[in-house]
Amino acid sequence: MADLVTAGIDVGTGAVKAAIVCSTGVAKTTVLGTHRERLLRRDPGRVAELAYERACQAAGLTRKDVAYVASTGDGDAVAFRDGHFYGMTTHARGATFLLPGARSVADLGALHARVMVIDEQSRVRASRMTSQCASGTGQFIENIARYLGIRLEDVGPLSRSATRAEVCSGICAVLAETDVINMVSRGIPLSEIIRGIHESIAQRLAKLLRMVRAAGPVVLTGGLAADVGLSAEIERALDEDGGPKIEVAAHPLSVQAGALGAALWSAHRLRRLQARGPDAGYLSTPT
Amino acid sequence: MKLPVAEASAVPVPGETAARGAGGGMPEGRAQGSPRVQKDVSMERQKAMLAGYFSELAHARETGLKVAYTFVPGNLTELIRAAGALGVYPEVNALQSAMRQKSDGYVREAERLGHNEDVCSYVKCDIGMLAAGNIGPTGEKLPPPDLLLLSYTGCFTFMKWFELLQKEYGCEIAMLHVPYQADGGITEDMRRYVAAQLRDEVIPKLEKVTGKKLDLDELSALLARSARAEDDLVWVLDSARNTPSPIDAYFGGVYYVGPIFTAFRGTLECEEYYQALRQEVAARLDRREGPIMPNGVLAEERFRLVVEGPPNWTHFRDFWRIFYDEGAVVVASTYTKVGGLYDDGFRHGRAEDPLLSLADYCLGCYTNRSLPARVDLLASYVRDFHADGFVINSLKSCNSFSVGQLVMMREVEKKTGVPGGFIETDLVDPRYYSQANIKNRIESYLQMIAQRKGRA
Amino acid sequence: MEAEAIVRRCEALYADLSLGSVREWKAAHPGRPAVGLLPVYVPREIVHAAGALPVSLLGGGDQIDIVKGDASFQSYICHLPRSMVELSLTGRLDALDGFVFPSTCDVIRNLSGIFQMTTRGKYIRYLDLPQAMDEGTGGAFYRRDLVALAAEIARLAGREAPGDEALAESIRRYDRNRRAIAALWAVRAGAPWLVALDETYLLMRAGAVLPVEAHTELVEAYTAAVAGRARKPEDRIRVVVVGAFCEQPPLGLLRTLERSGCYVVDDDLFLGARWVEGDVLALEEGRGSVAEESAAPVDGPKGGPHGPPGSDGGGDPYGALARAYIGKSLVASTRYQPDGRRGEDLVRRVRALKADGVVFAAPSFCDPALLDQPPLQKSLSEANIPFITFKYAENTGQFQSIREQAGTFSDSIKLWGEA
Amino acid sequence: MALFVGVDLGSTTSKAVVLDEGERVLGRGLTNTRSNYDVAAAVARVEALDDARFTLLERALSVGQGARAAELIRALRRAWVVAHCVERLGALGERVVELSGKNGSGKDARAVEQLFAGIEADADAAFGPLSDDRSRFFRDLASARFFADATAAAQEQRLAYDVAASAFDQAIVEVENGEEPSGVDRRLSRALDRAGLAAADRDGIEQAWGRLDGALEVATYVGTGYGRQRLPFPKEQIRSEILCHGLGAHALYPKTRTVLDIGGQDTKAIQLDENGLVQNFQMNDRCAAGCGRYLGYIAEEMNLGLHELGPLALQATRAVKISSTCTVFAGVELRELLALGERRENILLGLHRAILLRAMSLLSRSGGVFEELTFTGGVAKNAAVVHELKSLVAEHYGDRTLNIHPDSIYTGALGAALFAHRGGGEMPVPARGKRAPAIARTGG
Ligand SMILES: Nc1ncnc2c1ncn2[C@@H]1O[C@H](COP(=O)(O)OP(=O)(O)O)[C@@H](O)[C@H]1O
Ligand SMILES: Nc1ncnc2c1ncn2[C@@H]1O[C@H](COP(=O)(O)OP(=O)(O)O)[C@@H](O)[C@H]1O
Ligand code: SF4
Ligand code: SF4
Ligand code: SF4
Repeated sequence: MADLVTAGIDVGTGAVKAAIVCSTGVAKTTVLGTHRERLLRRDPGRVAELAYERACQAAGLTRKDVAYVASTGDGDAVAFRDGHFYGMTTHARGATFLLPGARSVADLGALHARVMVIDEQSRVRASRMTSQCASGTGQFIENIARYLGIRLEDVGPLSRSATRAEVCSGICAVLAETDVINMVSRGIPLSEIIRGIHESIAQRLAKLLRMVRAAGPVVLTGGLAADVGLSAEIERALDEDGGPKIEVAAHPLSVQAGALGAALWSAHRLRRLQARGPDAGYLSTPT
Repeated sequence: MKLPVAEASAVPVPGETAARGAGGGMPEGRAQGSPRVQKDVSMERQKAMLAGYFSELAHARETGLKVAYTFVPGNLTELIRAAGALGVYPEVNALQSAMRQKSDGYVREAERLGHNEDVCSYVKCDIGMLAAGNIGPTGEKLPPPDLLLLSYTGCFTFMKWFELLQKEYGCEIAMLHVPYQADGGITEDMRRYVAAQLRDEVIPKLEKVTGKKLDLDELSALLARSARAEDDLVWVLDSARNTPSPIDAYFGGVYYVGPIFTAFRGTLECEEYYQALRQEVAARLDRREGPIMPNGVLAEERFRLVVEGPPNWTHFRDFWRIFYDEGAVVVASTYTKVGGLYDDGFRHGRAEDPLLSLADYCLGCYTNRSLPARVDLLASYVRDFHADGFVINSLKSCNSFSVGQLVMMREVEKKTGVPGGFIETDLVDPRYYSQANIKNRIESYLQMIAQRKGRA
Repeated sequence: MEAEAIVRRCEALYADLSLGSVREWKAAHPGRPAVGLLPVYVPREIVHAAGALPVSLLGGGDQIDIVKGDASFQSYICHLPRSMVELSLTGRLDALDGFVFPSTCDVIRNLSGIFQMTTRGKYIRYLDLPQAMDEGTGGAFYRRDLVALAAEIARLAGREAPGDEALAESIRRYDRNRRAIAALWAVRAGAPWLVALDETYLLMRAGAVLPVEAHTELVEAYTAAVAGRARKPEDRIRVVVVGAFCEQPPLGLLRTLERSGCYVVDDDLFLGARWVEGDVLALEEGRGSVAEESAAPVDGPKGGPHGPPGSDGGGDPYGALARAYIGKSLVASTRYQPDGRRGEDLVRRVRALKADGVVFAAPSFCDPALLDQPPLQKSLSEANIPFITFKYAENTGQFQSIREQAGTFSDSIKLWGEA
Repeated sequence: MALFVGVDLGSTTSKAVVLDEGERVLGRGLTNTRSNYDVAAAVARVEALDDARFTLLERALSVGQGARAAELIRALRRAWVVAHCVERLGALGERVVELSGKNGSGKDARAVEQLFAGIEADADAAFGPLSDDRSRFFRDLASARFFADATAAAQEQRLAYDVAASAFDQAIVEVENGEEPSGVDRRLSRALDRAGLAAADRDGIEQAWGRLDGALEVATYVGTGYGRQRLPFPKEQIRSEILCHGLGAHALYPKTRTVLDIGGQDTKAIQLDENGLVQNFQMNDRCAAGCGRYLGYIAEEMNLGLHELGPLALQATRAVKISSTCTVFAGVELRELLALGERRENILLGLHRAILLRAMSLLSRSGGVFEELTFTGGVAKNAAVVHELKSLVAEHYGDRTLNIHPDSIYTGALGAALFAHRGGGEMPVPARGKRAPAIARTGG
């Protein structure tokens, strides 16, 4: 089979991720380059351009070298895409690529959390998403971090350094901000506050994972996968809830899982298209 | 439905049980450092009664007694007893779990099993408790039901709750459909429908599981005993018409209705409990003493309030404290009428036939009343008990109580000219209780009432 | 008529929150009342026979600003009662002379009290549908209540209570309507690409306000018209939608579902219109009436499903409606259903329709729908049938997460299904 | 002279009002509430007292100088503000440079240093205009300017945007929470330096100032607001926001019968009697959807200043229907609608309308809208909200007078100050300068 170079662009609510892969069939797929560009209140369309450009640079390629570009997430922002895949489909694919034994995926983004149970072919067997209320998501952690003046990268280590957690009521993301202010005013150390927030988010996620009857190992994907404080709390919440043991794992490229998945599906799709002619009608079409 | 209370095991002493459950509630929600909780003498007595009962239940298997699970509102305890079985009240178990800070874990467990965060937390607490081994409030295991007596009275969730339990236990289930008093009264047709179901559905199933024929005379005797306890309870609740009131008819009231709304209806113990309670309250009244609150006898009655809606159980004492600190006494509450409402003169055994008496009782309980009827009742409490205000504690869990409470508030305001206060909590899910928030509202409300009183 | 034209007509009826068509009907039928029926099920035959126009009310959808409604309900109560109160207090329900509130759930129950207090001078009726699923007790109680209901509505219309013949005639008309709908459902199950979910839904919704005869015609015309559509099947999965029987999802949500790769071959949207399976009167062949006296306190003859054959042979239409309720209702979340039969029923339905999976779509805070989910999902899992779950409100405006979920669901079934 | 001070410690902004014995407003102070309530309350109080000093100073000077006094004082006030900002900017710059060096490279640190030098040189433009529709918070002014400059620098590849941005976010919190106003006299001399007044004017001011200071004596403080429990006042000196907003609104408009207050995290509907006593009130429930913070998120999402939202929304041709007012999801809804091709202005108007719909529900819960309605709280500054409120009130309640005071954000603090005066003068003055711990840190 000929080598195929494909790209995936994952447009989230917090950042755009772009990944470029080269595949010769699933087994020999290599990642050529990735890039994550935070939106930071910029136009997603322009950030997508930028992220793609940077990923190409990282891969040492130009846009001409890429045979197929697929979007995922908020795909409408990607004007230059060739196709689109749904978010959970791509995260599942990305997760199995990063950790071939993955049986469940928890995608933790800026405004949503979703969990999936997958099979060895990365097919999604069951899934759940958090609902309309944004209590306890990445954006929430980001706001709190900004409010407290902590760098996002320091959030995880800070949480790990705490010896106890300050319980946070965790109903409304906005009111919780006030809770946090109250805590600071009471002189509670930041590390314990952050740990408390992690604990409450982790418990929600553990609940979601149990609801879909997740099995291990669970791969964390999305931006929050980089938060070691959260992943440790998730593992602990799962240990303590009395359910069957589940391992939790993250990969340095976890944040790119959606983009990788989209790139991988692109190769699959392209081969199908090449094999079947233009009328495949096979994968979901862009919406 | 939710119900009363004397904690069967240790009464949670703030500080002692303040050990945090896994992540529940706001930290400032726990009252701090009060050394000893003050209690009525009757409360100790009730505690002993409950402990004895749960032990009886734990040994039901050995003693061969059959067990019927059923609900508190309009409960058929005398019938269960007359059939020779023991009653278990999942709502009471749930609230007991909450008072012992266990409900948080149970609710979470049920949610993990797929139950939605939107639905009644009593159900989830019960399901969670079941999953955790069905350990009752005294630490002894509860027996599984031989019969689920689904007295469908005033709450839709009851039906789903027992359907779920039946799937779990695969035991007998008897449905008793109690029609709603939509037009503010009980018709002959409703009574007969309920009595017919008792005769054709409930009694045969009870007899089937116990293997014994029901003795109607025994039932009548039990009902007569209930009626005497009912008289004393009514006297106690009415004592709050005095100023100062010798009782708190909400926070204290939930204890007072404990025996009669649950397993003890119709027993001698129950009758004696209410005699003793009446004497205790009469003595306080003679001394012109206020109610005993967790922090001691209330020194000055600054506000007289009526409360609608059940309390929050996970932070019961903290919740009470907010009122206590402001000198607010609850002089009447609707929650102490969920098990049965005696205001219109209903007493057991007055009907021409024991089954009709049971039917009247089921049909009459508070949540089976229409909204306009509930408004009238609240307005009459505000007037008759000389209240300065009324507070609605709206529960996220409970559609039966909560839907329409905002409209009720406006209607009661219109009828009485007294403004209402509105707070929101939950029964046994600590995540929906915020001490700071509730305190803010109650304080603001009472400051407003004080301003109005000051001018008058 | 062309299918598209029919759908446009239905959509106009759907969008008219002020019930213009009901006003027109009343103008054309002086002196005759219109009665609003809340979800889920009220026997419209009774209203029809009593001379009134039955109008099913299903909330306000996503096109109404809620002010007074939100003033009346806390945030943890479903959306339907808010829009009902809003519609009522803003005069949009003025064309109605009365309201019937069935015993669907505690929300609808308490809403009846709110209407008692806020809509003075109108007929407000609570209909306590029996939960004792036995003809002798529940059936008899219900039959007596139906007789009373018919008499009360007839009084609104200034008429005598409808006799058996009048009611039987009304039932026959609704039986015809049920048959027309069943035929449409057969098309959905057999060739779902010929119809679209939003279309069938709008068609059903037209039945909420139109006289039954007109609605039956419309359904028949649409069913005939779509048969001629030149459409190819697309590669989509077949799903059954469960949980949307009361508060209705917005059209955008229905469209999103299909656009993200699903054919909805069965649903429980506006379930009340399809509540009885089959004909009500056909049931009557050789059946007795529900015994009148059977609920007397201690003795008296017992009726029941195995009661003696009656001599009136279908001459007791009130009893027929009661029996249909007890014995021929769809399995619904608002009815008592012990012994795990809910799960069995759903699995059977999915299999019969050759559906690939189930979409649980319940209104937020809807106790009847949400409390049923765990056992239903357990039954599906045991039968190896996949499902997804989400919540909505009638005014939900964000469909992205639904699109993601439904899209992934369809991907996961079709991508690997053929591999 | 005895002063009466009301402090309103809100969730978003902290306000203070100073009254004299005749209940005339002498001064007002406003600052953003930060993660340290105690500092926020102290800053608001100090600002209000400074403001009172200016009022008195102007009175003193106008005796001799007439109208010119007003001009002088205006210049001085402006210089005062800018000087204060520059002082804070210095501390901020130092810290951002340090952090940028630590997390990024030496190049980043140097670039940041240059940025700050540029802002300082331009301080009069960056911090000077005391226009009412613009945020006057140092945080907002500094960050608006900094982010604009940093974006430009990043474009030219002179700076890693990420590094600078997060260094700024961290530093601003530290600087704000650690803030300790320098002594009054120092502040005066700095302002005088900056104002560049003629020597004679300067002398006159200094003399008048000297006479002033002894005359100022705070008799009583009363606190209110979301964070009132944190104020170092005894219980008798704490009043609920409801009572304070009621009394404040009554003082501004004695015929007020209904008050609507939309703050950062809560919305309140209050009914008053003819004496300003509260008859009934309702607050939003547990969810913060549709409060002022919601507009904050929207403004952030659109990269606009809060004050720009209203005017933009008013350019709409119609209001897009908005279903969810979840504060946190506001941005997503906005983006989804933009993607569907809706005009930005129309969406904005829809968002504003959604807020008002919630407020209308609360008004309805509390009993309705009676003659006259006074709209208070920070959100009353938003023209689109006011516009929608007018039309919704007209639609639901008919013709009603709607009062909006330019100082509506101070209504709660005004009410508190009135309570301070009316509650009698003998209450103890809170211990000054009780400093809260700086943000405690473990680890990083
Ligand atoms: N190093 C990190 N430590 C902690 N959280 C992080 C880190 N990096 C990113 N995040 C979190 O990840 C979120 C963004 O995740 P992402 O998956 O990119 O979101 P989306 O796909 O929704 O845009 C941010 O809100 C942020 O909270
Ligand atoms: N200049 C302005 N233009 C428009 N809105 C403003 C302006 N200033 C403040 N606001 C709004 O006012 C809100 C704060 O109101 P405020 O009454 O101070 O709240 P709180 O008392 O809760 O702190 C902010 O969230 C913001 O939405
Ligand atoms: S509770 Fe908070 S996070 Fe949740 S919907 Fe409301 S505003 Fe949004
Ligand atoms: S909904 Fe209310 S009445 Fe029903 S079980 Fe729950 S708490 Fe009890
Ligand atoms: S949506 Fe559900 S809870 Fe709401 S009224 Fe309908 S059945 Fe009841």
